[in-house]
Amino acid sequence: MGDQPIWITFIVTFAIMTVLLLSMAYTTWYERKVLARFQDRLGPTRTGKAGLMQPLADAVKLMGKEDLVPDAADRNVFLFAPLITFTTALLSAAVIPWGGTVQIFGTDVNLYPTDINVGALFILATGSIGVYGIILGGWSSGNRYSLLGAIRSAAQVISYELILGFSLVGIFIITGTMSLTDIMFKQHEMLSFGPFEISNWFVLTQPLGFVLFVIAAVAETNRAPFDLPEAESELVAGFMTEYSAMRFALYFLGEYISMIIMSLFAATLFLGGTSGPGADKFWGLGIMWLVLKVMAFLFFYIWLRATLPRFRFDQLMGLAWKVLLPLAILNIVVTAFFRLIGNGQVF
Amino acid sequence: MSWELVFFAVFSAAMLLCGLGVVAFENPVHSAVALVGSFINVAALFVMLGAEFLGVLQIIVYTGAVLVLVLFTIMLIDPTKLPEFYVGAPLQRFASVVVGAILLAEIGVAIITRTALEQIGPHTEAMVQQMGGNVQAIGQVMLSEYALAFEIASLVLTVGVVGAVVIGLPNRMVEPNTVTMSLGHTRGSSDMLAAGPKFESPMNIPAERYTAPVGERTVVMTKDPDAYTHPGETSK
Amino acid sequence: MDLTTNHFLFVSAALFVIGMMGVLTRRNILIIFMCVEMMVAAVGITLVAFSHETATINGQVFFLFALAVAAAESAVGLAIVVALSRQGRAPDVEEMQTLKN
Amino acid sequence: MADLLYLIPLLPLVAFVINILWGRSTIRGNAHWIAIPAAVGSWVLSIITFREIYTDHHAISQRLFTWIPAGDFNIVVSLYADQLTAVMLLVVTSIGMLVCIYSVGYMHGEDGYYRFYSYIPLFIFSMLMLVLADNLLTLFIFWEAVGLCSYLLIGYYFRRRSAGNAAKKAFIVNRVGDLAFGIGIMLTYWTFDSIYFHGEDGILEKAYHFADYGISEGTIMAIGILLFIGACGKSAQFPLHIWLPDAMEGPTPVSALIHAATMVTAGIYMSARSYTIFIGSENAMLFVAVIGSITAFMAASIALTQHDIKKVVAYSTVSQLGYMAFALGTGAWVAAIFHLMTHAFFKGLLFLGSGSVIHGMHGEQDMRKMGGLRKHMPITFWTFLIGSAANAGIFPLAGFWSKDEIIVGAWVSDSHYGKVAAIIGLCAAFLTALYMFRLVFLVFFGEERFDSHVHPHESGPWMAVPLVILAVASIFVGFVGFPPEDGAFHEFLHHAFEHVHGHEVSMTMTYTFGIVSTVVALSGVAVAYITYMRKAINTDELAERFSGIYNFLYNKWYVDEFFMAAVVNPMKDIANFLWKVVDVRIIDGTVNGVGTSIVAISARLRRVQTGSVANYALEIGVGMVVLLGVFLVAFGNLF
Repeated sequence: MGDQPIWITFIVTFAIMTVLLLSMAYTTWYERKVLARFQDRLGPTRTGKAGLMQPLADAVKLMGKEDLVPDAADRNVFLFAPLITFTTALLSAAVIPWGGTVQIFGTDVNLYPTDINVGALFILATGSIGVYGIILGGWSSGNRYSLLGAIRSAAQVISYELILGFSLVGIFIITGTMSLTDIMFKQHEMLSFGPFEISNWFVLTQPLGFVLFVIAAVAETNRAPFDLPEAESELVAGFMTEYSAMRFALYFLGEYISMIIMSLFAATLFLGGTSGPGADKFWGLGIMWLVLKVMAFLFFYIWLRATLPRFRFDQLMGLAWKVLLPLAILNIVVTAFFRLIGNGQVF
Repeated sequence: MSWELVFFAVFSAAMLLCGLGVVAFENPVHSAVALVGSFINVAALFVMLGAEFLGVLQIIVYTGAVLVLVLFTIMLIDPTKLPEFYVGAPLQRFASVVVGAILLAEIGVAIITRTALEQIGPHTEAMVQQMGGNVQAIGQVMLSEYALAFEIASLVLTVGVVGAVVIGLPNRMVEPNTVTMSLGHTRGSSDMLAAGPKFESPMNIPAERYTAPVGERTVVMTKDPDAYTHPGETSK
Repeated sequence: MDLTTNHFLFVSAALFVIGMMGVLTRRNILIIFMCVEMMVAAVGITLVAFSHETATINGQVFFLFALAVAAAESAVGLAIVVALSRQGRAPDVEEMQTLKN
Repeated sequence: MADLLYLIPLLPLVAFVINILWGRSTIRGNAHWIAIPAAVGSWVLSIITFREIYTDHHAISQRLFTWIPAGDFNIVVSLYADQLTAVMLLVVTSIGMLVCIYSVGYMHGEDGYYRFYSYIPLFIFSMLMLVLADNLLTLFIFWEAVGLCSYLLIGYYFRRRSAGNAAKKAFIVNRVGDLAFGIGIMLTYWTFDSIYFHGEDGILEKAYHFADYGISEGTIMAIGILLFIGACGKSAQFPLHIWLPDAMEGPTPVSALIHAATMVTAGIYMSARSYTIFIGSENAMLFVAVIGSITAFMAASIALTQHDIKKVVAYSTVSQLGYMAFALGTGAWVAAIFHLMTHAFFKGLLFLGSGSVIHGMHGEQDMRKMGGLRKHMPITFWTFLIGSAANAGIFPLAGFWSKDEIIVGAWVSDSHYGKVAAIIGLCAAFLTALYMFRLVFLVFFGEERFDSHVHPHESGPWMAVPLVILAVASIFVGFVGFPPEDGAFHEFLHHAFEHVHGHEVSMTMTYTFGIVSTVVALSGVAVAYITYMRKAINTDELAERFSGIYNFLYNKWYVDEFFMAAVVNPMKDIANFLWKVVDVRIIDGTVNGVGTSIVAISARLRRVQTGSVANYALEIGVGMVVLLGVFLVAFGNLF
């Protein structure tokens, strides 16, 4: 890790952006395919080989549609809101590491856009700004369903953001840092139990934190079974009701980017990021491991959507405040206690 | 002109413009959005000053929590009941502007004529880096030197939350524990019984006004419609 | 021209006065509330700027506590507004004159 | 033993704490089972201490803790036991123990039984701490503490108005003496730079060599007189004796323990403890001697005319205390302490005996309604008779030895006043024998004058056993002072008064005075016999003929009336003035005026409160602007 010329940073950032946007497009395809399998269907097959061109076709369709603005809408806010979701989702990628400093063509290259001291909090912060896209979009539509979706979203996001943050505190206590790069490389160390050696992934030392994080991450991204703000069956897609064409697509894409970012985030924090067999030898292998972990996570997201029914609103809030929050605090206390034992401050 | 100055100019201009927007927009939602923008720029200024933890915290706490709550509240309020833009008295408005202008001038003078502190504290940038960064430095100072203040702050938060819950409880609203029934009316009508209200009541009650407790509530039954309402008994 | 503490102080003063104007002239309690938060943020800039200038972390810690107090205050303030709206009253400062005489 | 010295006062303190905390709720009628073991334990420990001091001839001290550390002025609470203290320890714990036992019978079934048995241990604790104190300040603290116990116990029957008044009177009269005592302590510290008695820098050593320290004799005299005025309050010397007869409102065992044997001797003890101060000043000695002899004579004369059995014994106590005081004043230190000890036993006996009489008579205290009790309560009669004889100074009982020694000591002293004092002492001795046997004849002999429904009975073993023990002690305790001036007691106490150079007393003089005082005492008994048994002289007629003298005596020399007129009434007038003029007019007027004006001002200021939040905010803003402007101008930034 070290300083590098600014142009290398630009190149790395550009590369990551490209990968993200492409993968976002193909995540839609991935979801449709997997969901179809769950429902004993085939999913898209016509467009290209195995429907691989379907995302492009969708993009063309959405861009070609008319951009409708309702009369009752607050025009400026209505036009502006989808951008918030989309950009803040992309912004989170700035602190997620894809590896350490590597040698490419004889130059030192940092495989992360930036490594700030408060990386983990940065992702939480961008996530908390992202919710304005939903709230403002819902409010500005001038539609009751949308407004209800927005209000639900506001309550839901505030609650689950708390749990998301709390579930990470255990890791901060163990590592003593909030820098995602540092946290990831902590997990590259090997723990040895006699003849066995396993990677020090925090999912092993923080199982409760991991479970809490996953639940909160699903809620943060408004995915099933926590998709109350957009609940099609009760709110007619909630805050997105009045949106069409490219602005609708922005929401849609923002949601998928959020999913990917959350998956990356979870992989980095709990599953060792790029850690895996051979990752120390060749950085490409590390990226491959990371992508695999993200794929597994996305699969999990889709799996949840395919199997679980939606929560009722009071169940959602009750779960957050009465179950998850106490558990998160318990996790913090227990972790801090073990940390004190480790420091020899207790016994 | 350094890049820093450029960034500073951009951030602060955005911040002040958004701040003006908060004051000037008529719609509270627009004000809130402007405030979000202002706060994001404040956070950027914090980062420029080497306080990235506070910057992130500013966003998480203010924009992520407080302003979402504000928006939540705005959406709960009936938009037709929003008050007018300005406070009533023109004198108040005029005086406010004058006071603001004088205050700005005074602070400006104070800033220009101030002398910089010569002492340099222990937390130079190198020192902060050695401690592991801004977060660690704040943590160490806050939990050692300001441990008591930290505890008091948590107490203040607890009290605040409890207070908010108590104020927001629906039970605070007037919920009558007394139900009054007039036997002098036919059900679902405000007309009196045709043939003598007092004598042809469908129920036989021992007095003109009969009070009987039913669970936590009290039911008052009256024969005479004039005794139907009794001051001070509905909200007991 | 270099970036000095004074720049931050000026910007902070400007933001503070803008917030104060909002508090003094607007009628909607929610707006006043937001303006107060803005004033707190302005003070925060000053604190952090001085903290930066004197290389002490104390200013940042102060602002952290200010943040905590402001959060508690916002909880109570918003609860009051909610209670008002439950009673069907507008969040209007001119209407809250129980303290008069 | 030196390490366990603290146990002596601690045991009663523990008993007090237990009884006061749980006495009312749990212990109740069994409170004496807490107090008696504690008292007995203290007594045993006192005997061990006494033995150790007796064999080793040196003082024991134990440092407990530093009470007030203030720069180089440190008050260390430490216990100090020398020969003098050892004697006092024995007296206090013996009488205390016997009174505890006696009270089981006497106080049986009283309201607040537990209260009695908490205050008595508290008193014993305080008194022990008083005699064990090694500096004036600790002594003063416990001096006040015994005063408090006295107050509590006099007011034991607080539902009776007279008991409450007597308690207050005792407390207030003692304050007068305590004021002087306090000033004396301050003057002592100012003069000697120390409040500790012993050691190289102690006040005893410094006062003895006061000239070497550049201290004037006047200062020594002032200290001596001030300390003795303090002693006057506690030891009931003229004219501060007035509280002691009233103190008889308390239960009789309390009178025996506190107001006869122990607390009232605290003044004598304190004066003896600081004896070098008195040695240093002849005038102070003279003052003590004069006061003492006046007290001895006055109280004896008053006792002649009283009808209340306890009042007679009480005035007898005052009189005997007067003997002790003039013994101090004529330099007969050992004799004073000797008399203190013997007096403790026989006066304790007399009080307990009169208590037994009152108990047997169902609370009747008037001697005119008694008579012929000899048959009904033989044990009480015999023990009381022994006590009276001892008090009257009849050979060879305890009182004879000590009283005789005091009179001889006064006669041979350097002081010019000594011989006068000795003669007054002899007169008082005559009166003592007279009133003591008047008491005995009126109570135990003659026809039965009590009402028909009263059936006098002998007291139970709880009360009788202490009486017998005390009677035996009253007979034999005098022999520790035999032969006169040179007995074991003198040998022992000599170490405590090392700076005293006694006079050689020839055997002839000793025997002469022995015979003289015996004759005087016997003649007193004879007069009493003639008057009250034979009825050869009609007392009523006598009283009528010398009504002036009789009324003077009967009204206790009009001391109470004098105080009423000279002190209490002027005080009341001043207080009335302060109340009606200063408080009501000036202070209340000012306060009310402030209130009224504030109401008037705020009625106008109230209009500032518009109730509009915006206005308030604007006012805050204006205030901010003004403050900032002031600061800018003040710190020279602006101009």
